[in-house]
Amino acid sequence: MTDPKPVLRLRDIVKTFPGVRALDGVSFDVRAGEVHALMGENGAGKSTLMKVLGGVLAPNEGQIFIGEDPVVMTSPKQAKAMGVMFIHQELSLADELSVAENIFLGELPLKSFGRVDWDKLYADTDRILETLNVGFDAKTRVGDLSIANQQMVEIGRALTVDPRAVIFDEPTASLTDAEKVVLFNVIADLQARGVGIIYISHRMEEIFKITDRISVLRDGQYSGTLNTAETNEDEVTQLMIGRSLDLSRNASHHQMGNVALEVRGLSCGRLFEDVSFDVRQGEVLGFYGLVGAGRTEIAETIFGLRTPSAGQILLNGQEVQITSPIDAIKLGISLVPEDRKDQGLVLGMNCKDNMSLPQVGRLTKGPFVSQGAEIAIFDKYRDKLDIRTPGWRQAVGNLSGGNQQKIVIGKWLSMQPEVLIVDEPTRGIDVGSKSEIHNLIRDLAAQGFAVIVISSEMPEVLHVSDRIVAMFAGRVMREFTSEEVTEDNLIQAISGIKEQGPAGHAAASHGIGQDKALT
Amino acid sequence: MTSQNRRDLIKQSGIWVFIVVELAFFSIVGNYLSVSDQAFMDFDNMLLLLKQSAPIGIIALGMTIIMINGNIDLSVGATFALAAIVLLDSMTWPFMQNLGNWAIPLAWGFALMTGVVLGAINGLIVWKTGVDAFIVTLGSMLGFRGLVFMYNGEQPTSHLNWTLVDFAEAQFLGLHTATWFLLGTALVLWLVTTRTNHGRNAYAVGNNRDAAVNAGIRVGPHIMWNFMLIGFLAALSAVVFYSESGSVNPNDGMLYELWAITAVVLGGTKLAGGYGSIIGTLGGVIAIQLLRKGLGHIGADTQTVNLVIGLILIAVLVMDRQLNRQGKEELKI
Amino acid sequence: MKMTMTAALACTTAMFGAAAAAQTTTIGITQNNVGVDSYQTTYERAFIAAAEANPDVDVIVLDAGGDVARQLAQMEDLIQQEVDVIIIWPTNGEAVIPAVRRAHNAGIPVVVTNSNIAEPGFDFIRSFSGPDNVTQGSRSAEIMCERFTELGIENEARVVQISGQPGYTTAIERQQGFDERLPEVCPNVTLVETQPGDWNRERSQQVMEAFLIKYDDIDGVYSGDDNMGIGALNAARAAGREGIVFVGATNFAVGYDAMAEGDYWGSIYQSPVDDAEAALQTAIDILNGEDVPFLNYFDTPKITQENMDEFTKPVF
Amino acid sequence: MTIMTKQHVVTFVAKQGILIAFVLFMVGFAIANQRFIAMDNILGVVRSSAIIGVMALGVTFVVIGGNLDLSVGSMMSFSTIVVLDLHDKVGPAMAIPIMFALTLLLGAFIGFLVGYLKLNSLIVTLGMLSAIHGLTLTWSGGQNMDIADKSGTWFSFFGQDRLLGIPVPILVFGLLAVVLSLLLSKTAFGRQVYAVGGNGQAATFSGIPRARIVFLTYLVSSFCVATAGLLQASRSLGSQNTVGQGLELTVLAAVILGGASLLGGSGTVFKTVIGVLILGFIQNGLLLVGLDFYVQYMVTWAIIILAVWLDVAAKRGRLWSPIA
Repeated sequence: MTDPKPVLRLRDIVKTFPGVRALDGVSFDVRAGEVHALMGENGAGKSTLMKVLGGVLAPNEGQIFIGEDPVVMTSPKQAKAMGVMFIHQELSLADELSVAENIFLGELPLKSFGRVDWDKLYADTDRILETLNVGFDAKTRVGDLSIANQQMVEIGRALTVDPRAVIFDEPTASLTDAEKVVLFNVIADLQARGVGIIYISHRMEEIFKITDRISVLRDGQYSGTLNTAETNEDEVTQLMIGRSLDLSRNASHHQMGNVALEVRGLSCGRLFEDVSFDVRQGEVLGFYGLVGAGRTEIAETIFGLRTPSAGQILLNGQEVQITSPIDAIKLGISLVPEDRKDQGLVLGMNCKDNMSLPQVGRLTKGPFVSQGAEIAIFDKYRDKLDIRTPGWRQAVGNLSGGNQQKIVIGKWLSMQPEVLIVDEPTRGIDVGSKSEIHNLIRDLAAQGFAVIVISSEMPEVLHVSDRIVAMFAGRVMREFTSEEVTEDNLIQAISGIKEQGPAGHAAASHGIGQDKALT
Repeated sequence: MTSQNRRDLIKQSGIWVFIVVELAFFSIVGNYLSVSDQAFMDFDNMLLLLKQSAPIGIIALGMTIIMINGNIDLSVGATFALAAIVLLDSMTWPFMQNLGNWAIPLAWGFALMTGVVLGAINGLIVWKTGVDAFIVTLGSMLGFRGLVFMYNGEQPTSHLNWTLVDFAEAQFLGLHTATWFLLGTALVLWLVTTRTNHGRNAYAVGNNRDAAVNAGIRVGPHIMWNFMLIGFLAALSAVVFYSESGSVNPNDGMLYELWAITAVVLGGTKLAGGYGSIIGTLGGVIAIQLLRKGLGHIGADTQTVNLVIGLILIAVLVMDRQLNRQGKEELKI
Repeated sequence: MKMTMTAALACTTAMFGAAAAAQTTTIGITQNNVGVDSYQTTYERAFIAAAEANPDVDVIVLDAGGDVARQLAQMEDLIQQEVDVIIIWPTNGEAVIPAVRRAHNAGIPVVVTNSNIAEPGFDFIRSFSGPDNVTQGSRSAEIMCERFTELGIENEARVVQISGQPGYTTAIERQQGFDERLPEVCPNVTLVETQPGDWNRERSQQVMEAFLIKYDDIDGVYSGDDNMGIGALNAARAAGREGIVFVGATNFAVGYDAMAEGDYWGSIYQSPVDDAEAALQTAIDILNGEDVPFLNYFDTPKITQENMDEFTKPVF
Repeated sequence: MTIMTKQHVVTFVAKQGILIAFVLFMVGFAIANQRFIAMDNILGVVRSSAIIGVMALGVTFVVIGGNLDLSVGSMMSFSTIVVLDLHDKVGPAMAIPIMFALTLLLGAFIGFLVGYLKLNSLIVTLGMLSAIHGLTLTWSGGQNMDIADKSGTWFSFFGQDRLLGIPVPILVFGLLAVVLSLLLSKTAFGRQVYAVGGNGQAATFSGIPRARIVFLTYLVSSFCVATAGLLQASRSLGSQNTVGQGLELTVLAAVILGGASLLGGSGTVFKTVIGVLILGFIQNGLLLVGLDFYVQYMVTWAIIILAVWLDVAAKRGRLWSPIA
């Protein structure tokens, strides 16, 4: 199946920014009909490389070849014209426009006088949507679609032209398993047509399921290419971070205390219904489910950001009324939110100010905020969490994702909470920082905190949790202890299957198997 | 599809409902309060309404595209005045006077060109420097006004040409010249925003600029075209209006930007960009003119007019927010 | 709000006496910019009061807010409402000519008030009623010159001028009258500089502050109205500069007070009440078929510290 | 290395651009006209900038909080008219607190609409610009307001007197600048204003009462407006209804010149003061050099765009926008 002829070659690409060598002689090639994984920690240079490839940034040195021809990419439009298509991780869609207009954005079919040829547009779009096997039509407003369907629209864009190479940047971040199947089918289909595919992802299991080769970047340098069939996760990790990682199941069994937080029959409109659970001091409770299953919304309700329509929240056995985050904070609840950049941090503020933000009102001496007290807090958690920053004056926007996440965690730990809720603790964070944060969560539990971890990554939930709540469509499907849980029964639970019913999972694995066969 | 239509329908019909309410209110109250024997909803009066909406209306229609684009233009009032000065002054130039009535289209051309050039200056600065359009046009609002004052040393610029006045006052098929220009502009811009590549790109750029860049739309020139368009329309508005009045004070057009923005917002266009419609703006323009006319009709005085217009603007915002609430489940941010 | 009430009252009385209503005539007025200064506000009140006093007259009072476009729209509305006479206080003496012509063509006589329209429009109006702004400017120049002569500095005095809002006929005409007359009566007095004060006391105070820094020797200040003159006076007071002759036009109450205190020398006495009543009377005369003079100036005498006893304090 | 140095130059010029421009202007005008740097003139400029300056201090809070306030000019007219009217009716000692209370009430109303109802501040304050003007005209009946006995009132203290040889308006401006600077940079409230403007959602997630903070920024702004109205009324002891008309944009220009971003989250009181002084000195300098007032418009145009451009350029590290 694999055609050895490269469709895309990068030779010794160098890109410097003032004071930084972001890419330092990167070379690799993508063959026609292969899925080529590009891996590396955040900051390793993947996005810079993709920007160079997409014509957004001009390289200082090096050469790009499409087929046999050397090219100079000057704009995204040119990259598109050369048949290099991008599927961006951060959805780049215009909500108010229709699916068709989004798919053909920038190249709507035209009649005379710049008029849009709607008939052709809708016909072309319908053809693409058919391939994607989705349940919405060309005229739907994109803003009305679910995140996963929006991702499918994004993918649809790559199919508008006859591409020579398609770059997928974290395409599965918000997809359900069933949708992943469709995506992998699309990829297989592209492969079959001889398209070269670059697949960027942090998710090892996907990489090993669908890719042919894996190239790894580290600190802007090319650190090697491996054949997927001949390697394993450990080897890839070593290439990425220069050491191996412990991703084994959590085994610590320390003493657990009293029930810290209990939720009884909590509902919030149609977002989630009749949710009950509890978490003890010293325990990590994992929440696992698909995006949209209501996990984040539960956390937001407990934190006073949403008004529950029914149910009770009890802290240390006492029923409490929480109508705002201010109430929640007073009661000793902390929430590390899902979206670091939009909800967790004020990017323009410095590290110290971000960290002391929730308690800035308490840290006053007379009328003024005591800078000494703030710095003391910052120093304490910088050491405790091993935050790498030049100093507290640094704006958090300049830190890496992992360090930013630690600032958010530090911010909430410094509140000395009784219950800490962490939503997607490692989203968009590289492998090295990931395991540090996992260890941190375990340590917190060991110190007696009651911790709730919400995650979409199964290995993560399995790794850190003492108990796991599986959610599906706004309801708690099942609660597992770490002894009971297996990947299989967890997947069944979050797919809406009450007890042993193999259908859902079987379908999913069958789909993935199919891709593999096509490859 | 259906949900979009329903949402659009509610959003866009709001302004027309408001217009109907205004008409009913002023007709009924006018019966008691107005000194005039004429009914408010008299047909000729409604024709006048359209005509009187034209000066701000033509600008507001252009502002709609600018705002759909996610920008704003505060300099339109000054552009309006400068184009008017060029229109009237150019007809006094020696070579123009020899051309007889042919000077008229030429003078129009000069005025429209002035608008396009001023718009291009704004657009170029927004594009090349990356400074927010609000600030760029806040600056040029002052700068262009400075040019206006400089042009004729703070004096009014006048040139009364009766041929021009007769043309401007003419009624074709019952509609005034200005009305034709207003409706023509609305029709063209409606076609542009709903049917053309440029118009659809305008929504895309305002909705998600990064997406537009990634899709290969040349956002910079696109924005500049739109600024040239609004410059052109501000000048067109001046051409239509000053053909009839024949004299421009250096202060003319002040606050027009605010009225235009008000009309656009009343018409349902989002300030953040990406959503809006030409038809809605047309409704917004008519609603404002109706309000002014109606308050005059029932004999309200200056302070009441100011108070009412200000409060209605805020009331519309409050209503819009209530209509768009997602209910109790909403995240409280 | 008060206006609405008045209008309402006027209407109800009209409705009660249906027979009377048949005979009443309707006069429409579109004013320049009520609320921008007291003169215009007082004018409006006096106009309404005078109209109310006359049972045969209904008035529609509109305000253009200084915007030409709005004034033209109001002219159209008045024509459309078929009023019997239109009185206009032009926002721009030329821009309103076509609208005035339209009223003329519709058979509605037009009276221009306060500030005249330009000459090409004279064919379409029946009368102008108001002050003679050029003469006012000339008279201010004369007051200034006479005072300099009294002080014996008529051969060396230096004068600065603060004019009204750029572009407004009244401002232009007053400046023109002053500029032309001053060299005729006092050829050796220098007019050092003219800057606009926008009819705004605060703006005028800032302009004067800059003048005071710039020129060590200022003997006289002419300002387009007393409101601005008082701004200039405040600036001079704050800077501790004394002995400056302040002359204004349109005597305001503040100007009158300052004259009484001896800080302000003179001005032109112009009553908005006279102005309004003259305009209304002209309109009524036209309706009654009487002959009205084309230029119906009402007198605006000089007022100085010396003769101020002859005048009552302005109400605005 | 060439990139590095060029980068450094851009960054340096951009960061200090306002001060550099300020110094250049001062030097240029001083050469053109010696009087420009006379102590009297400098005090005069600062004094006449004080009213705009005081308003700009308040608007700085609003802008850092991520909103706009276009109603300050109209509101200042209101304060001025109200305090002058009440002066003769209830005496200055009562007039001042009543005027402050009424102005704060207007500020609270705007703060309620923008903060608690989360309405767009541009449109709300645009509407209030018109509405407050109507209110002022209703209050005054459209008449100018003048204090009857101008020489017999201590009310003129704020606008006309001197303390220790310095005009009182300058002292008020200075004192308010210091107090508000401390409020913004040193207190928890100030920090919360930056957080709300920098990232409102993150502020909410951090337990900051966003609505209340926005509400309070408008209270600060209206307090400053009331102070400006007091200075204005006291300075001229009489006023017309339109005294503050158009000042909202001058004030906003000063705040932007000072480097506050319209997106919120950045800016300082000190920089706003510099912005105010630049505008004041440009106006004065051009007048002294004998240029017409409209030249000032064009210079302000150029300087606003240059200042913001440099600021934006420094943040992105390159002079020209990368947009194709």
